[in-house]
Amino acid sequence: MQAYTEKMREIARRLLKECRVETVIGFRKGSMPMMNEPCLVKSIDDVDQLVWDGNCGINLANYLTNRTDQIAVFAKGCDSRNIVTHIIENKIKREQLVIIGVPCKGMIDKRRIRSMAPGEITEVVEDGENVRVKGENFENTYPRKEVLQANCAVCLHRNPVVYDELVADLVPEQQDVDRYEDVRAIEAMGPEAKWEFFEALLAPCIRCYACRNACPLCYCPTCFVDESMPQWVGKSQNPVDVRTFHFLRAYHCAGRCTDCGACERACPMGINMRVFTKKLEKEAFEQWGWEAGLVLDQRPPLDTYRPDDPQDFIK
Amino acid sequence: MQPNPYLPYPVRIDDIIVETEDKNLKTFKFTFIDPADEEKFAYHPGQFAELSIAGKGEIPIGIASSPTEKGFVMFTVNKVGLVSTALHNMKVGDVMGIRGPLGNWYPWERLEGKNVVIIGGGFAFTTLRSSIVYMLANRERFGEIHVIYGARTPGMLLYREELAAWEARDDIHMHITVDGTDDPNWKYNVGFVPTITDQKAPEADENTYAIVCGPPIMIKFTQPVLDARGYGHDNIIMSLENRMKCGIGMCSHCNVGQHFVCKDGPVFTLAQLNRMPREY
Amino acid sequence: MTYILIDKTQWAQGLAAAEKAYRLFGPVRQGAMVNFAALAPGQAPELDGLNTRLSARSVVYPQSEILFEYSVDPKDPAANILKETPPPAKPAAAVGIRPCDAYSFLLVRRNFDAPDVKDVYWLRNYEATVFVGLACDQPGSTCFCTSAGCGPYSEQGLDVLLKDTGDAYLAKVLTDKGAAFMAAAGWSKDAPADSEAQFTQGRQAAEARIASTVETDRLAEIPQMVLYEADFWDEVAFSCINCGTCTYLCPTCWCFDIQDEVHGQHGIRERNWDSCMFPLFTLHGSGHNPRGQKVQRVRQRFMHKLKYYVDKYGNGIQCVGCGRCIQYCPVNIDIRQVCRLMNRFGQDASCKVA
Amino acid sequence: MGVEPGRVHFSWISSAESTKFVDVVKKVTEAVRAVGPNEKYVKKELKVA
Repeated sequence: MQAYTEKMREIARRLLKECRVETVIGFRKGSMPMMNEPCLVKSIDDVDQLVWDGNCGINLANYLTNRTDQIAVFAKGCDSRNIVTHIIENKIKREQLVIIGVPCKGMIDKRRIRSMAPGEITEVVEDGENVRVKGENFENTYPRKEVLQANCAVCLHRNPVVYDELVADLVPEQQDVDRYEDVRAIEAMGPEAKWEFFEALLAPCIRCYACRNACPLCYCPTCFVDESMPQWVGKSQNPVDVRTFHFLRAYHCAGRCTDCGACERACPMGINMRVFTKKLEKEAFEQWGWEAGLVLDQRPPLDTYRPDDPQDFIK
Repeated sequence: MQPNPYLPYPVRIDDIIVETEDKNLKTFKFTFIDPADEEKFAYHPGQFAELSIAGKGEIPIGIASSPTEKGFVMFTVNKVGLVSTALHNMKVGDVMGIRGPLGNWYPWERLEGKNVVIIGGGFAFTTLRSSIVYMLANRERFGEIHVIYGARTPGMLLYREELAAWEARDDIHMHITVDGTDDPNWKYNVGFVPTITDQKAPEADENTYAIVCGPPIMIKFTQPVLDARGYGHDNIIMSLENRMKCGIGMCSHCNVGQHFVCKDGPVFTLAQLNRMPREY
Repeated sequence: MTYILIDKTQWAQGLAAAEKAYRLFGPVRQGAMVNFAALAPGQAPELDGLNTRLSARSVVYPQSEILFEYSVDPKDPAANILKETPPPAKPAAAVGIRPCDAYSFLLVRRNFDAPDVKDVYWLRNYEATVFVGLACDQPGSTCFCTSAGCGPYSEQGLDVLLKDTGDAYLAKVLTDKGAAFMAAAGWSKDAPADSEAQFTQGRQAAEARIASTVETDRLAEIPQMVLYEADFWDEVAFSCINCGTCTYLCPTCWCFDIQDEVHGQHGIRERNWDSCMFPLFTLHGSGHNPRGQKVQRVRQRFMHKLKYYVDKYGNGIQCVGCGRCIQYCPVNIDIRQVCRLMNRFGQDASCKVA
Repeated sequence: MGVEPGRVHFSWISSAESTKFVDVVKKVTEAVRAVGPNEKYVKKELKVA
């Protein structure tokens, strides 16, 4: 990872020096283990803040929305797909961007590592294919691939799909991945079981909207949950309102979601709300053969009409 | 047992007056269902109240009536959101609630014996009406009174009959203005409030206070005029608006720095505002 | 000061007895988390481990709380007239609350229990709650309570302070309210003579473990507008996604919204926690928004906690040092660093966030 | 979502197809009636606990 970091600083320094960009959006070291903070670098003096490791799971496309400056942005596979989506949806212009591709080996699941640790974690070191987790009275080593974020474990696009520079050679894409095992398990449930499953899944939600706000797709100036005339959703902790928020938000991401995992990663309550967006992602793939954010010249299936669109559901 | 500060007094709508030609401003007169509540609702010009409609919510609205007017309280409401729209759809005789009076008021003790210049624009004239009625009812306690009041068109002026009545008096100097009009019978001023202020406001001295209440754009351009005319910032009194919920300094929606507009305001002197963030 | 020894063998039995007179709250395991929540009948609070994810705030101030009920049935003579909801029938006991969370209620009380106006709902819940704290022998790496006005053995806001001694809890009974709870639980065994010394030693050991601090000494003296206009806010705010995690996990945040809901002919007026991080929080009916930009909202949160509150009450910061906002912020905005930036502003111009 | 099949129907009816419209409405009404009232999506906690 140190090689990535050094290459990033080198590229950022060069782009700033040559005035090709005004700002560089990347990550700097966080104040806690397994946390890095998205940061904006405008000066060559600050380039050495930039870091890269397995804790850069926040989707940086989220920080591009409606910016007007010339920007260099670091992009993992999923970030790059959301950048493509942003460009298609006119949230940023391709000409404004220098996309610095970051071939990705998956992000570390901080929640999972925390849950396995016998005490508070004081240090986490990525050491090639292993992750060493240290605490006051313990030290554990896990194979990296076993502590990846759930979305990274089933990722098919680790390499950026669009880039102007690369910080490293492309990595091999994962083969023989079963992306939808969890979705199929839910699909197999009857209506009652589904209802109970979602009720339990969403019970911890505190409606902080971290999932929505971490999501690059959720850039609406006024989200439907915040509308007052008409008010679509109640504001309380009532499970019906909580459920309505999560389901509708997921639908708004249909055909656009890249399964970057930012929502789950951001959730302070550990809710796996990706099951909703993944179901819709699966539908988009099965109905239209569509994967969001791969190409710049095609609009997502739900905002285009084709005579051969599937319509078996219409009786 | 503490009184519940969130509990509105039940009131009945006694009268509804459509004020403006666009019909977006209506004045509501309320009477208290329990007459004893009227005494509890003792207020000063400049204060506001939360109008409460069961099933819709509450909105903070300046009190347009004057404490010298007995038997009713009056509010003029612009139709903007959920609650104000519901209110506009209500009828005479309907029951709703009023919670208040809330906030501070124009500094009437300090204004005693002083000249007062009221500067208002648009539908923010409500607590200014309250103030004018109050001052006229206690006319001997104040010096010269000037009123500069502007709206977009003659049809957008509030309280037109009262304005005409005040025009006819010789103990109050009225300077009514509109942004523009094609009405050949319009006999008052034409021009924006800041311009008219520059022309008509009396010379500043330490015994002259300006009370300014209007849309942000009016305030923005009126303030330099008052500055140029020498009004001290302690002598410029303003009334703020912010999004509010509780009205009693609990929910923290309306804070400007460490102050709550609902409880420490809405009335502040410009001198105070100069030391506060411009978050209103 | 009374000390009482509670053998752990007597713990469940005592709680069962207390349950008859109190609604019990405590740390409850919910999936991978432990949250402060209502205990089910017979459920034991989880007293091992670090502090709870959700604080004890909701014991006194639930996230959604119904203030009034009413009928909107035109045939009902009392239609559209609001009726105050009755208070809970039984008092509450917050069992195993951490000293920092207990202290938070004292900070919040300054808002809800103002000299001239009282929030009857908050106060009636607060006054009906007995706070049975558990001293914190294993503070975490992001705990900075000792520089935020309390500490791992702080007694502020508590009625009883428990100390885990292995086989037993040693209880320091601080108030009559606490004594009544102990009596209801049937715990009355005399504590060893060195109880006070045990608390003192425990406190010293726990305080020594706290490695994290906030600097607050200059906050009061720097003028409000100087901090408001400081040059670091853009940098602090850049990564913020404006979610409500920090405000909802914070034990000292108190902002709320009021909403009406009607189903059929029955309506309620309720209040829900709100967050100054949300743009809607300050949006005017006209569309104007005094804090329409992210940086303004981030500044508001920190200025409120670390400056406005300090100036308004002259009693320290609106933060107890529990570290939840640091632990769970999705983008790692760290209040300790922001506090340092504020505290050193004008003094150390080169101070950077990272 | 946990909503029973039979509660949601999609149909395409031209403004000229009045008989189809009547037909579909009848069928949908029957189908929904057979599933029974949708209690799940009704808020249950509007009352004070």
